[in-house]
Amino acid sequence: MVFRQRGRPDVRAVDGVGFSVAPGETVGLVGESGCGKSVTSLAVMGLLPRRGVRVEGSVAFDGTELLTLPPDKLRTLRGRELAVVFQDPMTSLNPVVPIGRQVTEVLVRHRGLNEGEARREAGDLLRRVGIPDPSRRLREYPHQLSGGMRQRALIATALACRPRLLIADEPTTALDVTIQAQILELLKTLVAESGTALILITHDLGVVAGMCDTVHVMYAGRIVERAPRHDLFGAPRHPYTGGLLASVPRLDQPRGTRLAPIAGSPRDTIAWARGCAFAPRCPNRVDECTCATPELLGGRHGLRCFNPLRSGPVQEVAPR
Amino acid sequence: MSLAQVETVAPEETGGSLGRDAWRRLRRNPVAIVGAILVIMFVALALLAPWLAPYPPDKPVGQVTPTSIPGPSAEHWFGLDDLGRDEFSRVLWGARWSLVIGVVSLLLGLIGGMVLGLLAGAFGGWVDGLVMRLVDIMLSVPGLLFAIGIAAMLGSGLDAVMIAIAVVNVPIFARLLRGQMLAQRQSDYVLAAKAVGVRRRRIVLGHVLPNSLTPVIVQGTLTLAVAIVDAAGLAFLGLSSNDPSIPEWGRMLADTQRYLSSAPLLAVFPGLAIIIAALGFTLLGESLREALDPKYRR
Amino acid sequence: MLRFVVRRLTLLVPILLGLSILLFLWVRALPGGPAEALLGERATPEAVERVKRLYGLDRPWYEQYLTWVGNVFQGDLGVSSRTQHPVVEELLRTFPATVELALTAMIFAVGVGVPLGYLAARRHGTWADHLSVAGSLFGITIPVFFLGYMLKFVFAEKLGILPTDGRQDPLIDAEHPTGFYVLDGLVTGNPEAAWDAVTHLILPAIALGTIPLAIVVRITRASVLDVLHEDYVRTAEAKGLRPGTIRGRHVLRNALLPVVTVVGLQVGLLLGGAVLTETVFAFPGFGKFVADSIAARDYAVLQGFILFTAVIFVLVNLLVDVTYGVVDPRVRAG
Amino acid sequence: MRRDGMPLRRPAAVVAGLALAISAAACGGGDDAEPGTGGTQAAEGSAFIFASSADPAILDPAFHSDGESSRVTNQIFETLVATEEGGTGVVPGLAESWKVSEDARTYTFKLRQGVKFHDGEPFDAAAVCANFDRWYNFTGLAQADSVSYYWVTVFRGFAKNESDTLGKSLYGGCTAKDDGTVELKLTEPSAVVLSALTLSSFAIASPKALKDYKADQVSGTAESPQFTGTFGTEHPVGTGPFKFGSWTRGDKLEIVRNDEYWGEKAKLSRIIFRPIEKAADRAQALRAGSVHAFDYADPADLESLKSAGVQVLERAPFNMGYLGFSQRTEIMQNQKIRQAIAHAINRDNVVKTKYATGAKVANAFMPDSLWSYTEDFTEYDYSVDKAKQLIAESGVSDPTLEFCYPSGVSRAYMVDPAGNFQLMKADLEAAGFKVTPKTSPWSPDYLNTTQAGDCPLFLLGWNGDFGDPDNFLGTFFQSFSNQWSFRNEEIFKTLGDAEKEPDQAKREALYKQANALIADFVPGVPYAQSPSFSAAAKNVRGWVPSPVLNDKFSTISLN
Amino acid sequence: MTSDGRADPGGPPPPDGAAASAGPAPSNGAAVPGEPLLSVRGLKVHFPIRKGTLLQRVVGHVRAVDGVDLEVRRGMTYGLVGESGCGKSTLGKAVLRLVEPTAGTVVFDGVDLGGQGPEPMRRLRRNMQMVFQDPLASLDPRQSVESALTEPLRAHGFPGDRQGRVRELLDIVGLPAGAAGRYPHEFSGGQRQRVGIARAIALNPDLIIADEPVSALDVSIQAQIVNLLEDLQEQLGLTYVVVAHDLAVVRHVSDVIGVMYLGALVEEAPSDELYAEPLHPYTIALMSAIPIPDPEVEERRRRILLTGDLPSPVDVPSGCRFHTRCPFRQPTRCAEESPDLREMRPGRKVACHWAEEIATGTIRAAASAQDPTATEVGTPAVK
Repeated sequence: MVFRQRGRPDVRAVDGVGFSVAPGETVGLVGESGCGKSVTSLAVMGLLPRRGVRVEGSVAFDGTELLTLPPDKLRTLRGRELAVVFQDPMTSLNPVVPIGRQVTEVLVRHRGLNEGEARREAGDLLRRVGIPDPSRRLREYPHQLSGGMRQRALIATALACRPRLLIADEPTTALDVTIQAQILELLKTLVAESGTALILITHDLGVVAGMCDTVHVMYAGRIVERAPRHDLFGAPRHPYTGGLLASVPRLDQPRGTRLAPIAGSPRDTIAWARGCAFAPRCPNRVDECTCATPELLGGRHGLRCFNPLRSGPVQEVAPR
Repeated sequence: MSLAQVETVAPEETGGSLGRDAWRRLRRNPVAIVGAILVIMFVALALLAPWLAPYPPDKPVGQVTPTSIPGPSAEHWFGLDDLGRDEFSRVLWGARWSLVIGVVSLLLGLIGGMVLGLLAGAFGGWVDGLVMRLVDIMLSVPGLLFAIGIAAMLGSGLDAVMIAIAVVNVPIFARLLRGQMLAQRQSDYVLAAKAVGVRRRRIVLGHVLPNSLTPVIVQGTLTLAVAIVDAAGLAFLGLSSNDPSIPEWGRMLADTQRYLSSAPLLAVFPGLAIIIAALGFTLLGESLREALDPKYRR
Repeated sequence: MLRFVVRRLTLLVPILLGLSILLFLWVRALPGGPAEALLGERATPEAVERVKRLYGLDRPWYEQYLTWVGNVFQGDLGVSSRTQHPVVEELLRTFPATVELALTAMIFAVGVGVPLGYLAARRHGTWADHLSVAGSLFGITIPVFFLGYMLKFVFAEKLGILPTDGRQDPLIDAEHPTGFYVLDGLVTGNPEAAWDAVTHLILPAIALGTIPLAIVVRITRASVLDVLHEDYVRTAEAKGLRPGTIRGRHVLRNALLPVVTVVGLQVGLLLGGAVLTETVFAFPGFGKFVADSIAARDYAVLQGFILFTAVIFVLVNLLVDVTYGVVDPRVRAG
Repeated sequence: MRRDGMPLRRPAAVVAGLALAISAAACGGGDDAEPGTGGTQAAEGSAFIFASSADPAILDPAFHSDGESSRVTNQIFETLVATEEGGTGVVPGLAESWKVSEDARTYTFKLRQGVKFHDGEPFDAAAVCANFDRWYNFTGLAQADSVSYYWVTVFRGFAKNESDTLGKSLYGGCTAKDDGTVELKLTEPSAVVLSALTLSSFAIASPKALKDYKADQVSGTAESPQFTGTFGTEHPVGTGPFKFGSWTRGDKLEIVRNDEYWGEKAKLSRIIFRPIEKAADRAQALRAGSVHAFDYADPADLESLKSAGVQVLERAPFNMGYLGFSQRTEIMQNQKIRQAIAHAINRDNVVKTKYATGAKVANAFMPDSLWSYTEDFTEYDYSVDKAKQLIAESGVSDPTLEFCYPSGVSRAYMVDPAGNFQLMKADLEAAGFKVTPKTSPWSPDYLNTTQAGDCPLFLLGWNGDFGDPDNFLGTFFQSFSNQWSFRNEEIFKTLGDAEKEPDQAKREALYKQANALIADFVPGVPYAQSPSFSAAAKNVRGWVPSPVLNDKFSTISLN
Repeated sequence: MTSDGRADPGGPPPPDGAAASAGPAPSNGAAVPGEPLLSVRGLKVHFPIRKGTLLQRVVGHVRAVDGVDLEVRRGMTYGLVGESGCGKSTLGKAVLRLVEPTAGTVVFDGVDLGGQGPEPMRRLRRNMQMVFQDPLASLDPRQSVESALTEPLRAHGFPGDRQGRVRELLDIVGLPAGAAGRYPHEFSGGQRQRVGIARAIALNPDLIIADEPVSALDVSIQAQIVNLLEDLQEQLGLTYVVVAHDLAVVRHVSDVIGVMYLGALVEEAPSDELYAEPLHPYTIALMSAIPIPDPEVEERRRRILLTGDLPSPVDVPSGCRFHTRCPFRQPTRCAEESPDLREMRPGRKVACHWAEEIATGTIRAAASAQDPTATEVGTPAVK
């Protein structure tokens, strides 16, 4: 599976993002709010509004080009082959439709089950994601469930048709840590069981560290660093990645070390066309950064930087 | 001396207060511009009517009979009315009266609603309960019926009409303001003000009230439109000024119903005037709402 | 649900109590007071005394109030000084017509308004959107009676395709067991009468329904726009559901919740608007009766009708809340 | 005959009036085949749809005094003597002939034979006397002049008067000489009773039905009487060419042909009265073809009606509109001021602007068509200068007048009161008066306030009940009334003498004298007399509008 | 507050040395006991739940804060941590009497706040300030930064050059002087929070309660604010109560940490010790649940998954409030007996009957909890 896509809304929310996911692999997409990671997932699913947004590039799913697929064809893929779990379980479930119906509608739509079969299957699914007393829960409405339960229900729905790819967009951000741990564990287990490929989108480096095989770090709509997780956390090359890691207090590190924040705010960017968007905040900034656009270069450990951090073998970066 | 590194404040294209921000949004909205033009036109005509009107509005200037009411001509742009008065002058003066009706009834309603809303919103508790019950009661009677009742109580006259329209608006403003104030009172910045030791009165008047006024302003603009249209409805039911020679659009429109077959244009001019003025305020109000209410910002 | 209804009904008590006191005081605040209102301003002192004794107006006001409320509970709202019939009788006679008209107007407003509002939201920012928004704003600003006359002039007089006035062609002999003429036509096996009643309803319903229509369009549009941005709609899309399912189950079912509330609130507006519309179309209903009573200073009618309207209005809102409870599980639980 | 200061107690008492000519102007547009006229739907069957302006008050003739009621009861009931078709002469009705005694106190009627009430009861002398006895013996509320207005007006009192305002009854008894002969006795001589008996209120109803349906049950108050029996609402039983059919208030009232009628049967099988309040709406309904006819067309609609091919029928004026003064306030006691007002008003303009063709300026408090009318009195021409001069002479500086006009009413003599008011206000202001407007609904407020004399200036008018100057001048000025609030013994005496004077020539002279006195005194300014208009679809034939509104619809057919 | 040697409100911020008089620099690792500035005893905040239409009967209480004792020493940072709904924010506000406590006493600098009327309380507020979670919501959108900063000065009759003080405050929190004329919506989240902090320090308070000061901010900004808070403490000798759900942040800034669960403190410890050896089962689970941005650590970790959801604060479980989800739950005592917050060893307080046994490993976490998540998904509760 290869995704190459670039979305071009009026503001280039996402630009030249490319990555691939293999079956059974978990890929992480990390970045701060507004870096375009969610837009990417929506573009892959074909869920961006048609008006006002232009998506260019290619999303190849198992050989099928998704971006040019007619809407009804795409609809038969969505939910069955491609599934997604969104950030906020409180708002991702329709408040006026019982949980059961929201699970069964996928089964009825994609697996052609009748209502009765779908209900039984839905009960099984809820049980599998760890919802106690599923037959009662099926009749209940979202507001009667806790946040964790709702996210479980959403995961159950997403996995109902055993999709080949699951996109989890900040699946635990709205949840408490102890619930987050439950959900992450659940996702990990389910993905492992079914061999589903997982794209995990998050701003939390800790979550990625525990879950992903490969990690893509995004900044201002572009991937700035891409690496297997051990490489990335062990030897971050991009100043942004390094800055992120250094600015977050770690529970396992001794207290008293002063945090090293990244200067400025994510709003302080320059257009990629005129250089590196991160340049205004970058401690490693060199002259080149503000006059040429860095390309994403490198193989397993890709990097978009003219002056990366010291550790590790530095790839030669050619100006555009 | 600096304790932390200094950040630069990014020069934003949005600058200034929230009001200026809204103003910018408003200026970009064609609906708002159309509305503003209509409103400005209306207000200008209202203010300048004595100088613009070519004839007196209440004196016959030509002979008419019930079956021959002259239509528009070079002398009389809108023709004559059923008493031989210059219709154009009357419509011009009508803007003045409609503005008076709209503004006075709006202000009265606003004052009443603000007093009630402020009482409820500032004190809460049983005051709030009492005020809100009163508001519920007032709202349980359909506006027009309510206005009719009030007007009947006050006797005929334009002041009765204005008060009636105002009273109908009182519960609307009261509820709006109270709801806003309650919402604002829950907000963090009020808590923050309390936390820094700002006095209660200053919190209510300096923070809660100003921030609650936005929807009230919007509602006020819309109410001007409603007041003008409602005044026409009341005039149709015979509730209007004692002096029928006052060129008030609602009355003019209501009174010309009997000439619909013989001189239909007589109804058209005041009718269009009402629609245009009300449309102006409605468009302006709606775009104000969109400009000020984050919920409408898309 | 039953408890909810009971609770809401008890909530009615203070409102109606307060309203009844206000209405009671209102009649007393009328120029000249109730006796003079009954007799006219030129009543002789003896006549005033006589009427006062007859109606117990010489007793303390709270006693009078209690008597009045007692009478109201027994269905006695006094006598119309204009028609000289009991107000309750007039109410029962004229109300079905207005209900029929208001329902038709509401069907018109919702039936046209919801699809239009949905369309506007789906086509957000296009000319169709602007047109429906501008049109709905325009609809709010036309004086109802003016619109009524225009409709009548064009469709009844010039085109001659619809009747100008009344509820039923006088030539049609129809029985009216329920007072709802369309229904009557159907139950008495007189489809011609039913159809005729429908044709009589069309123009007044359009005139009366225009403001609600405008409001429904705008609320629907805003609400659908809101819902379209909701996560669960995106989730539904992500599930690959058919567009029809998404529209019906996920978008409209949520988007219509505020519309339900607004429709309930419009009932008051419709009853008020009926005063104008029915007068324009000589439609023998509640509103026309009120309008005629205003001209004749018939305060017993106004008093009774306002009280009755308030009860209806509050009950309709209760109904709306119950409906809300049915369609919105969150409310049901609360 | 009428109590002092009782102009037009009931709003719609626009009845009766000894009429003059009627020009039944069948002026239909003949050839043009415009759409909708005469309505396709309305032409079906032989039902005739008449747009009335309101529901009847009550269908018991004894209790009604409004035109909407009498228009219907005129078809169901009949009177002993009738008015000639299209005219005002007294012709046989249920009585084939009658004889008046020398002293004008005994009236003997020979009744028509073989007449039956709709309920099958025979019409005979006993039935007639039963009706008279019923009226004479009214008690309680039924004595209120708001209930039995015409009995009180014509016969003055009851067997047992329950109010001081009632006088000794003129009625002296009714005797059934035999089945076919009735003898009516009066307590005083009267020359008016015979024509008064043409009033629809003195129609003869079935005594059995009156009893069965509890016609005499009246409750409520005098101001707001309630008829609890069903005679007047569901079972009005008379002898007329039409029988009561059904009545859905606010919607329609239907009467159907009486196939047992003694005379020429009605041409229409049924007539439907449909209330449409506003004249413009009635005109529209007629133009759209959903009704066949209506009364009181607005002058503004006449052209559009004619051009739509509708027949417009004119009833000659038997009315006058005036601007009244109440001399309760000091300023109105000033004759110069009154004269100034008379000169200030441009009456000609008012009549031209607001009245239909055929309307005339009125100069006296009676129509110029009534006998004894003369132009031999002071006339006040329109002159702003004279008005200003008179104001200057009056010694009143900055004269301010409170001016009342009614809302919610339109009469032939006052089509658009607010319009008249505005024109007069402009005129008065031009002459230097300041005008304070005051308005109230016609009934009850306006009538009450004007009658109480609370309005220094007010707009009123009068439709004649009888073709006698007394019905105008006597009504207004025979004695003190609050409405006018003046005492002018000379005028009072002249009118009093005129009423009692048996000699016609002397009476005429007295009324001429009274007119001159009144004109000099200026108690008000008469300004308009106007015909009224009825309209009928092109295919309506045989409608002969009665000048006294005693229209018989039995002669109408649809072509 | 010149008595203890700190700067006049109008004066320039004191030199570094001045802070020392208020106690040793707090960032030196372990807590150094100073005099207690804030002392909370048996604090309860119960919100009544009303029902009924006419008579608003109270049918129950949300026990948001349900009997909390704590003591904060001058110059220290006390961290309050817990999951959403545990009552930590309410506790913070109740301490400042921004929410009226239902029971208990709050003694601040020797003054019992409970007995203060509105006006004395208002005056006391100059010494105790709050920093809010959402910097946008906590600033009046119609108020310029200057106005927001002068407001506390005006409220407490600050003498002298208010505009100068505003410039000074902006400088202290690292904002340019030009920011004074701007409005909240024109700033980024981090900048807004700086404004919020500037407002809080405007009156040179002794105590600042920071309610989730960084959780609404982007990751890369959080560190800036954390550093700013630390710097300010050092410079101004502030005492902090930091309320947050992010244990890593809390541990970073705090000297002492209190862990809250369902309205009560379940453990209190010096922050270094807490990570090294959490004693309460809830703390243990919380620690194990927090992901650490290091694959090596993540792979090695034992993760203790809690079962089920947080019970409602309306129905607080009987006995130990944590027993419904506790992986170490014992058949005795836990369900019946409510454990006190007891001092197990100096500086270490814990509210667990079995803390010693758990610490020594005598009691191990249950392999299978009640929650089917753990069992049916095939994930052991302890990994």
